[in-house]
Amino acid sequence: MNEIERAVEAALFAAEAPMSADELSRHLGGAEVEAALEAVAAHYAGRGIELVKRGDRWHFQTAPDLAHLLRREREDVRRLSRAATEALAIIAYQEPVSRAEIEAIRGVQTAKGTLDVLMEAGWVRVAGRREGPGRPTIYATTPAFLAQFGLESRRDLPGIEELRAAGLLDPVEAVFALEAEEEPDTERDGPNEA
Amino acid sequence: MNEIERAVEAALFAAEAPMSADELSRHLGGAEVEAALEAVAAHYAGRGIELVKRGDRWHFQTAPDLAHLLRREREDVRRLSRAATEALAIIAYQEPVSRAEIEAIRGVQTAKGTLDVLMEAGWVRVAGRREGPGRPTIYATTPAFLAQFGLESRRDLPGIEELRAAGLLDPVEAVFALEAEEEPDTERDGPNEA
Amino acid sequence: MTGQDAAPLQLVLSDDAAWDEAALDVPPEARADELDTLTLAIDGWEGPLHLLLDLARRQKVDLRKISILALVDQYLAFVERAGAQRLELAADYLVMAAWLAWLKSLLLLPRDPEVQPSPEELAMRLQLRLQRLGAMREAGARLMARDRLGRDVFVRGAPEGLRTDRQVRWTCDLFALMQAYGAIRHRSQPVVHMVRARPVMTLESAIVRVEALIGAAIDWTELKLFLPPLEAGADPRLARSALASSFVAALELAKQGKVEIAQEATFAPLMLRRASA
Repeated sequence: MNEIERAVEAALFAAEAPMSADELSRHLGGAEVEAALEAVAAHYAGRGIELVKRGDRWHFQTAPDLAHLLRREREDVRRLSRAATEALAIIAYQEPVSRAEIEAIRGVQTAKGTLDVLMEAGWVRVAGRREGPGRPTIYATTPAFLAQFGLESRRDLPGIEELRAAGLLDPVEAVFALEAEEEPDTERDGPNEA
Repeated sequence: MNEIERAVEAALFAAEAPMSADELSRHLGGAEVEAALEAVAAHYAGRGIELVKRGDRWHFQTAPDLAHLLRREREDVRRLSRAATEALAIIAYQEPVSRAEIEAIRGVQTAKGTLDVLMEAGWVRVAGRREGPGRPTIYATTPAFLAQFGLESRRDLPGIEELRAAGLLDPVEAVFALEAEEEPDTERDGPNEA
Repeated sequence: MTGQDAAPLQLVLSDDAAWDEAALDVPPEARADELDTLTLAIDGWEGPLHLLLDLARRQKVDLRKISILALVDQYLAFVERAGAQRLELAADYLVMAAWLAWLKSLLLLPRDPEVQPSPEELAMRLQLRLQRLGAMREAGARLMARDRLGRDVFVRGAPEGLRTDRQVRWTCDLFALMQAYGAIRHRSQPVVHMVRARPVMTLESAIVRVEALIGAAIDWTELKLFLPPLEAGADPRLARSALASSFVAALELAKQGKVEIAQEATFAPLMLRRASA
């Protein structure tokens, strides 16, 4: 590798934009750079980087087959938040629903980001707009949702009775019923009579 | 040139900041990169650009002997005041040191801005506090310091071994403790006070 | 004293930037050679220790072999001349001058074993301080003279950049989904208060009943007898309700002047009869 080649290599490496042979030559005090450019380009052929000519300007770039290295994807596994899980449950049981309906059922405001997360996860999709005032966007589940939860179809979602049997419905009432059995009548009636 | 070497070359070429072998390996999907780094570094020896290790991070840079060709009109490098240069040298050669220790060596108070300049440049960082009276903040150099001055590690600091052998890098505290023990206040204050 | 004493005194109050230009990349020794005239660069010296170091360098010997006495003389001469030029010296220069004068006297006078540490040791320590500062100044200059990134060596001008795209993979299981739905169902269930129908005698019906019955009774009659008869198996609470309502009905009728009420003692039976008027 001769001195002009070294200079060409270094100058193009440090350059902030592609350079033509003329510019390069001026930068290197008028040296004859054409041969050096060809030599350096030949040297890099097949390496991880290459010297290429675009139009009449030269620059270094990553070898095209390694371009995927420049962007690497990293996967973070994260558990769905409670709000997002609730929204997903509502969509799953009552689809298609609008955001306002989800909020009405949940009894709390649902952040825009919550639905975004569900769509990013690939479990919920926009299913058009509901005809009616404001034509709100409505949401439904996707095949990926069924796959994630091991369901053949939405009909496989446990019904209300099954949820009740599993103790997942109205857990607070269940506790009350238990107490009612044990308590004498008079005391229990007290607060109930209005 | 094998595929890992190609990948290492491409990734370090494209990187916007120096990378450690670990970072590089993570980016390349866990590949074993140490041998490839050495091979690539060896390949570039004597070329117009070189692969260098600064601290535990690697980066490509132009060969130092081409500086005269590449030096630009606008200088990126900040000129340090003499006070800042001395403070930087003291921190680099004797890290970690407190401000009081820097002042003890220089015999003058260190203006607030002096250390700020070094930290703003990214060459010096706060390295915690020293256990002991007053728990003073202590300072040390950064990886960017090594990169800026072309040092593979602090062991490469010019003359550091000779200075250490001559006892000139002994902890200032020890010297002070000695003086404090042996000298009455008035005598000691003379040269120390700024 | 050295020959430099004879040199014309020139005062330069240089600014910091000018100092940088002169000092940074040039080893201090080289600079000392150039200085034939004593230049007082107060700003450059920063403090007495820097001035002492500069004076020491003029001796052109290894800092370890420096003559402390000569150094003291040079320093004192400097302070003296600065005073003669009515130059305001910072207090620490004068403190150092006093200390050096004292040190000089110790070094010259017959040894007093009482003085600890010995003057030689004090001189050695001053020397060590000068060596340390000198070493750090040189180290700084050598650092600055290295091949510096962005000045002598350059990184890639336009790196493509490495990007790590974070992709979040969300997880959730069926149980969590069911649990969530159960929680919503529970939360959103409308709250209903059931009021159980209870056998009661209303105030209105009690008034009608008492008023009808009182017409027939001229004598005092106990309130209890106005109550409707209790059927077998009837809720005992109906009787309590009838009693309460009938009592209030009696009060109401008394207010209207239709009945009179009497009670002989506390908790004695309440007696009613038609008002005489």
